[in-house]
Amino acid sequence: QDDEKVVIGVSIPSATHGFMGGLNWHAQDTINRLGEQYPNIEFVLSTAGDAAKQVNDIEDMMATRNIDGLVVLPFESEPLTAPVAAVKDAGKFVTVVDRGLSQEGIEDLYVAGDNTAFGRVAGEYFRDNLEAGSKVVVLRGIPTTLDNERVEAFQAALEGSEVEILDMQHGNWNRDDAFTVMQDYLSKYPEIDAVWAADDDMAIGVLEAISAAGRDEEMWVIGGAGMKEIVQRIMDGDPQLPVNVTYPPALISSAIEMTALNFVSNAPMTGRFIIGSQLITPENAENFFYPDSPF
Amino acid sequence: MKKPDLHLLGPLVALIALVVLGALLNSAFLAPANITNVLARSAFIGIIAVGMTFVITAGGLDLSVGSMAAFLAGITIIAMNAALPEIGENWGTILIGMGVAILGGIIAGLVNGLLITQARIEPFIVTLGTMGIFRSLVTWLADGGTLSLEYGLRTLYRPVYYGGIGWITWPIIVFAIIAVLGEWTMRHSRFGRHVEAIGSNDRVARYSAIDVNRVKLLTYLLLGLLVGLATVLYVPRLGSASGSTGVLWELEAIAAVIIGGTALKGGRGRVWGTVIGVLILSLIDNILNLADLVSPYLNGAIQGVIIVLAVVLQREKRAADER
Amino acid sequence: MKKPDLHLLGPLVALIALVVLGALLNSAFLAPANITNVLARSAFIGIIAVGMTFVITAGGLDLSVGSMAAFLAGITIIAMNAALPEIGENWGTILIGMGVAILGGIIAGLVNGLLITQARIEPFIVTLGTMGIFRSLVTWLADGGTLSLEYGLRTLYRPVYYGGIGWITWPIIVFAIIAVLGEWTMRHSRFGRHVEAIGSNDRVARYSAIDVNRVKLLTYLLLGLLVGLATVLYVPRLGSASGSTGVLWELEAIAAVIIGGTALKGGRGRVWGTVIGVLILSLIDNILNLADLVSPYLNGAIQGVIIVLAVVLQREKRAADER
Amino acid sequence: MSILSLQNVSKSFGPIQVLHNVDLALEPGEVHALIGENGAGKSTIMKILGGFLDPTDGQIVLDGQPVAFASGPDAEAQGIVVIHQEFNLASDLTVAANVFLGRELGGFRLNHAAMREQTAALLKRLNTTISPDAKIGRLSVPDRQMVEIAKALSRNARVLIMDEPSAVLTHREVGTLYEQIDRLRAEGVAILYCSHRLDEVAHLADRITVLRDGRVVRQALQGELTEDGMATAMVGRELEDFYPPKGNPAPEAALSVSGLTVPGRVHDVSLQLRKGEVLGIAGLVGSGRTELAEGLVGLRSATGEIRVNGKPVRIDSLRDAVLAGLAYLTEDRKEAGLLLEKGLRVNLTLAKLEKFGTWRIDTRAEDKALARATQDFDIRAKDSNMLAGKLSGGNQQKLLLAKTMLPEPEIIIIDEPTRGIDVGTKRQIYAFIRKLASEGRSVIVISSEMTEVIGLSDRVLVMREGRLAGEVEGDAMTEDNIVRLAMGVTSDSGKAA
Ligand SMILES: Nc1ncnc2c1ncn2[C@@H]1O[C@H](COP(=O)(O)OP(=O)(O)OP(=O)(O)O)[C@@H](O)[C@H]1O
Ligand SMILES: Nc1ncnc2c1ncn2[C@@H]1O[C@H](COP(=O)(O)OP(=O)(O)OP(=O)(O)O)[C@@H](O)[C@H]1O
Ligand SMILES: [Mg+2]
Ligand SMILES: [Mg+2]
Repeated sequence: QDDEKVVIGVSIPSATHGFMGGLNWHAQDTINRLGEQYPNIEFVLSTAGDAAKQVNDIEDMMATRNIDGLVVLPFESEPLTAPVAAVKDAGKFVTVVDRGLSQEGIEDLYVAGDNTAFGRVAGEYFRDNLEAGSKVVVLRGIPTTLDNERVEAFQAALEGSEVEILDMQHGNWNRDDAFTVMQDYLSKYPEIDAVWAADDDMAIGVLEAISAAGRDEEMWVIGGAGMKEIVQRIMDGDPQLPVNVTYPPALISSAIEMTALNFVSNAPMTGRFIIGSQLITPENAENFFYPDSPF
Repeated sequence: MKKPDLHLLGPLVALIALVVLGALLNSAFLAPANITNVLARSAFIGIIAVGMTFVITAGGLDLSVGSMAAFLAGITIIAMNAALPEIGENWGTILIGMGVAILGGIIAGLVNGLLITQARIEPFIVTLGTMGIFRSLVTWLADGGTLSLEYGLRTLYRPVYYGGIGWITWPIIVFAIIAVLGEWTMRHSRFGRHVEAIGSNDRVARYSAIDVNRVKLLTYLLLGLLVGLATVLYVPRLGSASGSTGVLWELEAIAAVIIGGTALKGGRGRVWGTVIGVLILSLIDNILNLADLVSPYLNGAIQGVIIVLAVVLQREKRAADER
Repeated sequence: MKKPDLHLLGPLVALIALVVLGALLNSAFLAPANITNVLARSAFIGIIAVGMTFVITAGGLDLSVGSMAAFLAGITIIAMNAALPEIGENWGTILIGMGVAILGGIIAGLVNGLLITQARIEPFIVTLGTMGIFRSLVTWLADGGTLSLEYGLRTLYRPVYYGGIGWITWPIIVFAIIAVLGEWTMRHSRFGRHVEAIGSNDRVARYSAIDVNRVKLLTYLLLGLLVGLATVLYVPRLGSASGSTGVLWELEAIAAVIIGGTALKGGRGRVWGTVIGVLILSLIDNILNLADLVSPYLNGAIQGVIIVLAVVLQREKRAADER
Repeated sequence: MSILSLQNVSKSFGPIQVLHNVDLALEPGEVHALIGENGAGKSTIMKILGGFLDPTDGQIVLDGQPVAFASGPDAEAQGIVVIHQEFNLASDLTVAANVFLGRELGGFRLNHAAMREQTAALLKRLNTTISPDAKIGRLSVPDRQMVEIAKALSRNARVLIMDEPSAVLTHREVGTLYEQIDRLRAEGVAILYCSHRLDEVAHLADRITVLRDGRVVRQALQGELTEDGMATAMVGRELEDFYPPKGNPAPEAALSVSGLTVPGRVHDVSLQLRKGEVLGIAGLVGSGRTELAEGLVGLRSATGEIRVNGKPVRIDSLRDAVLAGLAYLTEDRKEAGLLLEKGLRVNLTLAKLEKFGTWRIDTRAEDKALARATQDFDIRAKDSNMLAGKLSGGNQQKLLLAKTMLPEPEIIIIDEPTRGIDVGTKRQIYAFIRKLASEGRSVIVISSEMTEVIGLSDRVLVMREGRLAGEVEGDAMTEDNIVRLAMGVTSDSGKAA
């Protein structure tokens, strides 16, 4: 082992909603663990509220922290592409997480969830478990490309089935917004058979709105990303929450860990790792339950 | 009292126009369930906006209320979860939580108020600072995630948001009481008079033996208290708090106050107007959700247009004043 | 000019304290590369904040600048992509884009200004409305996603942000020029004088044959123009625009103005102060990245504390002002 | 031929008519005085002439042609300059910036040096030491008035309209003002001058118009009207003795102050105020009288010992002072006295709301108090729901007096009690002050009107440069003695100053 310090920068969006909160937690947890395990690796973590701030953070890491590797979860793909490419051009090891850059081949390592699969798996469940003529409402996230991908895949999966999507509004991956939107859906539509909330934070708000309206029996809800409370309820066999679709925030851990390994072991860590979205069912829910994570 | 106040009439007309629009767009709009929903949802911002009316009327501003609400919700939940093993799953624990929210609100208001009156820093800067601080603290307390109330407590606490007297749920009742008390205080109490006097010209107030700093401090305290009260009603709704709770509530509260005819520069407070402003803002959201519009991406634009239009209605008066 | 202006001195001391702190925390802080980074990224908010100084000094406010920047970036990109097949991958296309940004900015400023001066609606409400409108429009144009500049154009355009004269990149140069021109205009031009007079007392200004509405309108126009200019520099940096571009820029710009010693109620404009305010805000971010702090969740709190502290430094003076 | 005239002009604010068929003509090289009771319509006439108000009826004639001014600045472009009764200065700007506001010198770049120089020259001509770079907000009320005058002089007027320019000035500055008026008259400027100081009118005016309740009741040439004649014409009846007889103060002190110091403004002032006494304080502008009073009542931080009825009291804020039975009437009625955008009722009771209910403010009781005050102080408000800012200047002063008296203080400090008040009402106010004293209360009157201090007070203190320069009593209370103390000259030989 040589004594040379290795600095790895980790740049992720800040914890503005549940999923990102979980991701932040996993990132810090991993950094703390690896910091102890490999004393010669130093980590620099920064969180950004928008794309411009994230570019600032990466610039600062390059200019003042002298990083050797960068793990980045781009806030948005397009604006981060050129700055990350600049890091790569400076000879650093680059790991991109979750949201791909808009240009291929920049990163050494790519670790991501699968947004299309996320929407498709949910869509398929709806198609397979609803009768013809069933009515569905959708809560979308913050308007972004990845939300578009998910929703398009969901719609594509439903295509040809007799399931009708009544409405799609933005709940912004926020409990309160989802609560409001769902309350208004319930006022507007006398008949709803199922809800795709696309995110477990929104699912929580949706469930409250449904139970306040006393229509629990009428519809079930599918969220996403595997929040522990939701997984718990699936384990308990809650009929309102039959399944969930994974999009694990823990993927950041894998990315950081593999990046660290690239520096401490001799095996080069490059390539693409796509962590597909799986269906959490009451049978397999235990495997997706992380009681310590805040998410 | 004798002649209609155009500053109130304008927003009122806008409100009525919105109600008519809503009823035309969707018959479910006037159903009791929808009305209950809209009113109960308005309660948080409404209660806060009543407090904000006093702060703004006295020539101040508070940008921190949204973050403060998130922070208070966070510590309330932590306190209740902590008290649970000791006290058990009963109203005692919930009362402790309520106490923490209210007391925390008063202390938070005190901090803002003291920095503004004693350290003499612009309210904008002080509350921009505390906005960041409260928001960070709740995110940190929640470890970036969500603080959730224990399931049993939540079930016990739930009726505080969802229960009530028939259709009229507790948040609506509390909001109504606060609005009436607020209007009364602004119109008929010494404190209200002093608040208007300070906002109108604080030098004259000082020369009239009014303790300007004390009154200003009290407006921030009152606002803090009301944010605490709003939190007491908010927590039972979803039983959780996170870094994204209460985002932009400050903007909504301030907008409601100004739509209601209170002057941003102070000196003229209209609590009724604020209530109308809050209802207008809630109704816009509700109507946009109920109606099928071109594209949900444009919701914000329609919202913007309606806000501006609502205020155009109270403009005539001002124009005539000028020369 | 003769005696030091405490309103400027306060923020200046805060700025110097931050620089010292940064240098202590990390030796790379004073490296040219870092300084270039910090200055260049201050440029967007900086250019906007100079315009905001005029608006606020004249007693106005503009909450729409962040959304306006996002919207302008959006239409600029659309325009350039549309012109590409016709004109080709050359500076002609880029100039068209720049023209769209600047012209769009002027028109957007005109809309705000006309609503405020002609329709006589509170600036807070008008710009809250247009804030929602611009934000929605860009989201809608991008179909909820991101608008991106064609790759080739981006490569051609990039040097406008990253290039320059040695260490001094174009954004720094433009920001410096705007700051100097802004300060000159505020101090030495008739327009600046009238802006201060209107913010101080608009009746007096009217009685002095100043066309109050015209001057106010011009401040919003100027701000729109500067937002357009900031956009011209922003687009080559990220090459894209989306619904999340420029979020909260308005708050940052207003904070910079007020930290710099300009009064929120108008009448006293300090362009140098604004520049210092912008640098303070950028440095806080930069310093937070230099060192490993307790928890990134607390960044916001540290930021808040520093902002308040920076302003405490200019407080003494104000206390003495009182009469 | 007259330059500017009103022909058969009437003016109404809403349903209330304040001017009735007024005719008035201004001749070049003549000072035309406009006098009348508070609320008679003088300021309204001046605003109409200056283009700030439109007449409801009748005509304005300029150089023989009927005109309709679009705005004040429009009239000013034609050489008609107005010094308003209320200040028109932007308080965040400097003196020089205000003087040249809207007509800044310089081309592309403002010529600061020239503006500063010309302002300095103007101010010098007015014998003041105000710096052209001072911020208006930091100037005292009289200084601001001097800036207003300088601003008007800088405009090269053909017609100069002055609405009570001397009300807030002291003796010495009034002298400078007269010099300037004489110079302008000689240059052929037409001057319309409004004042409640009838001696001034007698001295200055070539022609006098007397207004009563919005109607012209008398026009006269110089010498045709004595001061008494003017007063009678204004009020419509004979006025009796002007100053009430002096009182008989008790020997014990109601208020005793020793070593009062307001840092940088007032140094080591000690004084005694007896029960039932009216104590005058005289001095030049800037001699620190206002600061002394404000330090005494806790509006400025001050050190020193204060005893009320022999008991030491601590006064850190105006509230403490009020609790100790003191009241202070400010000289700055626009910015420290009244809420101009609020109604009369709110203003009247602002300092003593406790009196109108513990919890709920009893508006009926307030209305009653307003009705009483309107009567006691002869406040001429055509509509009791109007805003304080819409009252005529003198009536605002009366409202302020009523407001200050409402808490029924034992010790009253009145800074410039009759600023802008007509002769008739002045008499009432003097009688009122004397009545307070005879009821055993004590009054300090700070006044720049020499005759007033002398006529009203039992004893006069004179201040100079923040210190007590001396005290005069009984027969020694003469204008001569007071001026000498105020200027710091002891023998007759120094009088040249
Ligand atoms: N804008 C206004 N709205 C309503 N009434 C007004 C307005 N301006 C003046 N008035 C009324 O018109 C009358 C005449 O006022 P004006 O100011 O001309 O009196 P004045 O002769 O100048 O008195 P003073 O000696 O007190 O200055 C008063 O009764 C006043 O209240
Ligand atoms: N806040 C301040 N900053 C700077 N100078 C001030 C301030 N307040 C007062 N002064 C100056 O102090 C001096 C005293 O003013 P002031 O008018 O109070 O004295 P005065 O004796 O009461 O005169 P008068 O009653 O005739 O106005 C003036 O020269 C004034 O310009
Ligand atoms: Mg008058
Ligand atoms: Mg004085």
